[in-house]
Amino acid sequence: MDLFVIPLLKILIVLNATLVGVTYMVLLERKVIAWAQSRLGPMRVGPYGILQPIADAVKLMLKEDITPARADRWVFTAAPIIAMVPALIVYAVIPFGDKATLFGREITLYITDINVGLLYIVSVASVGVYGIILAGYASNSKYPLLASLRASAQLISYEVAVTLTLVSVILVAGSLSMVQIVRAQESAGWWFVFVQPLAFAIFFIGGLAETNRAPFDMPEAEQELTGGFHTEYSGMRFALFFLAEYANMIVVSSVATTLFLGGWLRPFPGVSALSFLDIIPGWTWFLVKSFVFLYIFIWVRATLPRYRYDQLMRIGWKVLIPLAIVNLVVTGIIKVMLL
Amino acid sequence: MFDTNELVLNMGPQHPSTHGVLRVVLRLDGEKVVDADVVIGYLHRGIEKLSENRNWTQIILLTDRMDYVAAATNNVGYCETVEKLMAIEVPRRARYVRTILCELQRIASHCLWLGTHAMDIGAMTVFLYAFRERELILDLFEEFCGARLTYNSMRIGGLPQDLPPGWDKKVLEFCRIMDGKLDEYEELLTHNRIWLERTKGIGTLTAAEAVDLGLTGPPLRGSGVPRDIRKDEPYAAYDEFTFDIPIGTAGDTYDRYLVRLEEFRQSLRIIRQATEGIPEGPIVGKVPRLIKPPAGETYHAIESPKGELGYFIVSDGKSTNPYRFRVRPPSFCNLQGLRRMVKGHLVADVVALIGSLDVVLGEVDR
Amino acid sequence: MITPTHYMLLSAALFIIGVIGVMVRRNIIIIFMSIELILNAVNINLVAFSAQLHNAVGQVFAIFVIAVAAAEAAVGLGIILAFYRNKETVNIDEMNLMRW
Amino acid sequence: MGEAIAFYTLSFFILVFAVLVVTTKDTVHSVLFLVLDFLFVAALYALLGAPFLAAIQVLVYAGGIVVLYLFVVMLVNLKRPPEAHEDPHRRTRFGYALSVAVLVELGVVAAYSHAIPAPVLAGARSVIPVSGNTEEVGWLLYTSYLIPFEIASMLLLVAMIGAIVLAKREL
Repeated sequence: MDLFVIPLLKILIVLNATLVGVTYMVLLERKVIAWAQSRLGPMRVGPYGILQPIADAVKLMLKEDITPARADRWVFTAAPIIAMVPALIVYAVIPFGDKATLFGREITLYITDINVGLLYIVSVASVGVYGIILAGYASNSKYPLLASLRASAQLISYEVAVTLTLVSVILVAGSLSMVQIVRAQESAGWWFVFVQPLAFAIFFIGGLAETNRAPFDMPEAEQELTGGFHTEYSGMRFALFFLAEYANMIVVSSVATTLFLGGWLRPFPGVSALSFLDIIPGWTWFLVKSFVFLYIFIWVRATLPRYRYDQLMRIGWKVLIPLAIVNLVVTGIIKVMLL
Repeated sequence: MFDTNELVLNMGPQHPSTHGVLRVVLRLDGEKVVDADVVIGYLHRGIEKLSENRNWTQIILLTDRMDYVAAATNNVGYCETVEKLMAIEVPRRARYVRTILCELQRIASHCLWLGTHAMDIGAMTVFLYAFRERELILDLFEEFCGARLTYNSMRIGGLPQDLPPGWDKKVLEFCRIMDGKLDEYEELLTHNRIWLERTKGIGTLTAAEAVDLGLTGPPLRGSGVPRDIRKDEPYAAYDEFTFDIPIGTAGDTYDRYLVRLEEFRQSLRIIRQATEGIPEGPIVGKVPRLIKPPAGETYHAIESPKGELGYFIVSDGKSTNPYRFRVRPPSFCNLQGLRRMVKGHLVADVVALIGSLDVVLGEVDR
Repeated sequence: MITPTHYMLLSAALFIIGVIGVMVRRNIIIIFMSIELILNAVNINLVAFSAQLHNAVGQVFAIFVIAVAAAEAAVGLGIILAFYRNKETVNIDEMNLMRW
Repeated sequence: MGEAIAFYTLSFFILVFAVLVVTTKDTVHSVLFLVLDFLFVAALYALLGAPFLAAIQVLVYAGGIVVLYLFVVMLVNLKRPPEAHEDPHRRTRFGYALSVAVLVELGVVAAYSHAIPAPVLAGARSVIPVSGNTEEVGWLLYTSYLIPFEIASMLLLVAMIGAIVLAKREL
């Protein structure tokens, strides 16, 4: 029972919650951008358009699924799946909360806590690149090919910077396990964003680039590459790419919440004067923090123009990676000298 | 990129940022543009030839369809050319109204340019902001002539009808609103680091190059050449107002952007002066019942939002339609600069440069 | 009960598949990938013994093997590209000149 | 029992995908099978109690090296099939024969070692003052194997510079 049923139930709940969250993320994005642009956004389907994601899903499922005539049929079909799966299995190690008692049974609010949790996230995320590269290759079309070359170069470059910031967090926390990192913040008494502000900034910028979000969204720059790597996709396969992108956004914000914003901890866990906030369950804090992060993602998109490809690479290699290395070295020196 | 082969990329005619049906055949080395071939003609409707079979008043309607985002300017240019051919004196009130309409149209056209240009570079919010203000102008036009896009708002010798009552108040109110909105656009773009990186040093043209390529309007002024027909060869009532001609220094995309933004302000200045000083009087001059200009030819140019919009008309003096009708479209001439500008830049810059030239394909192909 | 012998046999089979790839295929990219298979076969052995002996040294060696594989892939693919640019082929039978 | 099922399943997939890597005509498909193969090898590492190495395998091999392969395959877009030309002096059968001989040899070695089980070296673990797979590997890397580690990093640096020199058209 405890070995199989509860983990299976957890997986089921997390997967479904993620997919629903992703579809509503799309609605949230449309709404927030609409408000930023003094519009209303979707209003027709349901009150204030809250049923819009369902209508979108139905529409995408019923659409004709086109495979271009000279596409590589197998790879073309596999690419969206390859993009979607890593985005979903990352949730296995994300701690949404500490423990909860449900029907007299104590349940941990994460699917599993493995020793190499952070490394697992990084490695699984690195497999997600394949979806984009293969989509561009298999479409047998020039715009997707250009976009997939851009995307893979971008993802691989920014992965370096992001991973280096993660290493400095690991140095501070002394563990690769996501749960242990949160516990380290609990015992330290403050969130790691105050310990590692530079790492947080680099992680945020790198996260924007890793998820192909504005201002680094040139792999899918509609104005330049007519939609990027998924130009030739339609119907449900396009929807999978779309969902994967938003699922990745949620992953990035969850990881940022866990590593830098104290996961399920309340603000300032070290200050006992704020302990009245403990009534609020941990998972609520987690969701609120992730939501704030996601909101910033959307806000940035509504505000900023797009970088150019070479400028993006310059920022990645000449600014973020050196900064991340300096941050790592300084963290190491402080850790060895002072602590 | 490693590949030595050049990639030939067909940008358009169906592409989200070629502003209609422009086709640019790019030869790419990686993402760098080695050469570009601009292919036009997808929107050719034969307006010039068609005009030779229409009478003089019917042509006004055709000129609407050239630069369809600045139809009033086209109307004014055409009517003034015919008036010049027939030597008709236009009443002062009509000339004032023409000036107001032209400048409103310039703001509307620049709004569209700003929105799409910013959209091409990825700033999607500016697009909707700019279109929101363009809507106010379209409302003003709708009140004046009943149409929102193709106005047919001019007649040879004057105006089709007088201004609706209270219209001038609304224009002044619009000027007040627009002042604040311009600051809003500037806040989003002018000092934005990403915007600066995307536009500075992109598609730089020196003054000599710009003149050689035959550019006019903001692309020419962005390169530092103070050429503006409103000042150099005043038409309508421009000689009665004070305004400045903004010019750029570097001649890059950013300078062209700054020039157009300053033109917004100068246009508002002209509109204010004109609306406040609008004289009473007739709106149509002495026009014969049948418009039939004497034999001869004439060329008359005005400053459209895109540049020098010139009409060359030949009349044989016998028929009620022109013998030859030719337009010098600013978009067409400015587009010639594209090939020179995109060389050595990246694909992403191509869309920025097309936006920066502000071409309307309806006018390029006619 | 799975003994190290099982892992050794698996590793030997993987190794041989890699060797056959190197010997039989003429596409140099496939040959490179076969070499990666061989390296993986070696790694499986190292890790299996590391587990058997309760000693992490085998894993350390596997990490070195991965590092060497990365270096090899980078340089090797660089050579392939340089070669392809000059001769428009990746067929190893056509690579019969020491210089060009 | 569970271990046996896992082992045989993983081995089956590892070998099948390895065969597909070597035999597939389309190079891109071959690269994809290679990724799958590496993922299953990573799973095998996890089964062997080496989760750190499993993660490294996915991160470096699947997420790094094979992407490089894919890049090259996409850049080298061939106008004619890469195996069109065959050297008449090539001895494919000899290659097969040699491979089978090596396989037999390795099988014999494995069977021999099965007959004489290796002694379990206990006590090697007690040198390491940390517990946990990642910590053990890290400890060994930065103490006993520090010099090889540094040499490996130099090797990577050299390879990086070499690759740049080779691939760049003009320096």
